[in-house]
Amino acid sequence: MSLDDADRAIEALVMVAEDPVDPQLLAQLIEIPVSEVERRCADLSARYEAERRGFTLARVAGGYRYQSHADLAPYVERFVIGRQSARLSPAALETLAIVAYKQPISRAQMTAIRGVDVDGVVRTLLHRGLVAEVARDGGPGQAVLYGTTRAFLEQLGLDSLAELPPLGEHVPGADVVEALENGLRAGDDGRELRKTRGPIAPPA
Amino acid sequence: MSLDDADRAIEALVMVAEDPVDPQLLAQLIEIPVSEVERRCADLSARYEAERRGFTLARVAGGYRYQSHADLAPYVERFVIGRQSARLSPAALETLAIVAYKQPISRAQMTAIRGVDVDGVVRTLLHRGLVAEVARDGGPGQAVLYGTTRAFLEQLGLDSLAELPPLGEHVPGADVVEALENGLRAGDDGRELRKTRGPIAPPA
Amino acid sequence: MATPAKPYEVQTAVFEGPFDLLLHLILEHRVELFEVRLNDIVAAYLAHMDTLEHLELEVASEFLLVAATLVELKARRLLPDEADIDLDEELGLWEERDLLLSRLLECKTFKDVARVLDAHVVAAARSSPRVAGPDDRYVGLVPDVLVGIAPEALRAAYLRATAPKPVPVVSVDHVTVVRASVADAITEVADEVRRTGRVTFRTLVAGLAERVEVVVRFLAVLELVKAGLVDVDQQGGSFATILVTWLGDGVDAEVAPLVAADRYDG
Repeated sequence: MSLDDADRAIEALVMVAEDPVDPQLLAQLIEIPVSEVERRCADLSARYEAERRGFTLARVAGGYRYQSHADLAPYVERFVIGRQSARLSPAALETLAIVAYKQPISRAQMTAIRGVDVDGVVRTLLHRGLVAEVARDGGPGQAVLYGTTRAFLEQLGLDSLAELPPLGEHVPGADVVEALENGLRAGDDGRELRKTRGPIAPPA
Repeated sequence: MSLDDADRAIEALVMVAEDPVDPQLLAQLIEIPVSEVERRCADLSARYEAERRGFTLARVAGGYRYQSHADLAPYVERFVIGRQSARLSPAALETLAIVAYKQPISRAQMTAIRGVDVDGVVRTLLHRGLVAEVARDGGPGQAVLYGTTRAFLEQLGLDSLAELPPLGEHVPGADVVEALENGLRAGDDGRELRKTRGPIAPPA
Repeated sequence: MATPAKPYEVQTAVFEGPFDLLLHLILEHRVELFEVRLNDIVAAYLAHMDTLEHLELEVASEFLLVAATLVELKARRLLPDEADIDLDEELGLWEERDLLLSRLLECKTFKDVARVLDAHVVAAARSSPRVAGPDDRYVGLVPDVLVGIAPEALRAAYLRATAPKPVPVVSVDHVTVVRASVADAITEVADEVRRTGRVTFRTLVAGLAERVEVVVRFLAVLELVKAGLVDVDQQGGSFATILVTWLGDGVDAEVAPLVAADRYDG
């Protein structure tokens, strides 16, 4: 089961790359079509898995990279101490989720959704390189608009934003909606809540 | 010809390492004798060669590392040259300037000064041979401290760091740096730097 | 935020903001909002403030937001009790309630999806990427990227990197309006009560068009009570006249810290 030159070139190039390698670039360097790069990478990845290699060829953030196999986390975690970032707080995760689904988005818009000031957590996310300024609002304030970064995709192990779980699947169920409606009911005089809209729509 | 757990752990650990991995360290992490590490690495290396992999497991000064197979140098050269733009990005230049004036300095300190994560930029500077590890912090984390290299001086046309333009007495911002650094160092005051190498190490 | 602020506590549960608190009360305790006794929460707030060695400003101002939200909601319940119900106001009330409902649902959606993202992060963290790059054979290929860069440019880059970063400007929205105006209201209320010695709450809010402004004045009075600068008295139960009496000695210095505290923007 020997490898041909194109496979070997893919292995060599991904091995020397510091970031995920764009399949377009691999195609250009090896002079084969992108579709062939994709197929060969899928084959190599399956083969490593079948051979029970300690590493995998993963598709992350739009490119290919070698990474340690998840099975070996107990060994690797002891070794890369300090390289792995600390867990994000629930507040930071919620804000990150808002940026991921609503980007580009201003701080004021994040604050409006969370109901609390987000300056501190946005600073944390910027510091971690998970979000970045991506644009400025055209309005009078020229508010900075934020979006997620490639590091965000890498930390979540996603190939692209399209792989984010659909927001629609996480809209609260009928029971939660009902509980909230009851909670906000006027109370004593039997007035009923007139519904004017359903659950919030998933992002376009 | 499936791999056992020790082989897989070696593959995973060497794959994620930034520098060649000392067989002593591998032995310690996997809890097998050093001689067994050496034997397993030799076997893995021979097997990669037999399978005509695009990478090799090389024994270099300091330990084991994965590298691209010598056969594939033409691809790797094109990749390395094509990947670099001829100019440093503004972020890379700022980070380089911080290292130049504040060395020895840790990544965490650079991050504190720049306000954004510097890992990617530092990697770029390392690979271009402009900065290098020069010491380790004496604290519990043993943070790597970076300094500029001889190549840095040569490219700038300087004989020594003393020839860097002085920042001046009344530079606004220096106090800001101090404040940031003090903030970062709060809690471990008085710790001394344990130097392991001279201030300007040539690229390895 | 260098060190995480100690979150504010109401009855052992930890809430991160008004939406967090409301979601908790409604979804986990199945509380009808109008049954929540604001009194209890204010008492817990004041007791908590007493135990703090120094005021955790970000947390304190978030709590004011919780209180403001609750007061506003309770006020909605109370207002229609008056004999003549303004149809426009009644419709507006429904709209505001629907708006709050949709905001709570949106907030809850992101809370849930954040947990899914966290699971992704945890799973992805089990694998570490290779970052080593090409070996030393290829270092020579790297072009001399510093050629053409004068040492002066390096100095300039250093100064740029260490210059104080501009403070980001957050444009004003519904929530920050409330926060900003409590500080102003403290000053205004303190001036008025000090000038007159004793005044009814109704007088303090006379001429205010927006309900939220009334709420903010009320919060300002609470702050002044907490600081011991005014006393309130209400004879005759709910809806009776509230009298606000000045207890301070007439210097601005007493009010200034309250105002500064609320203006703080962590």
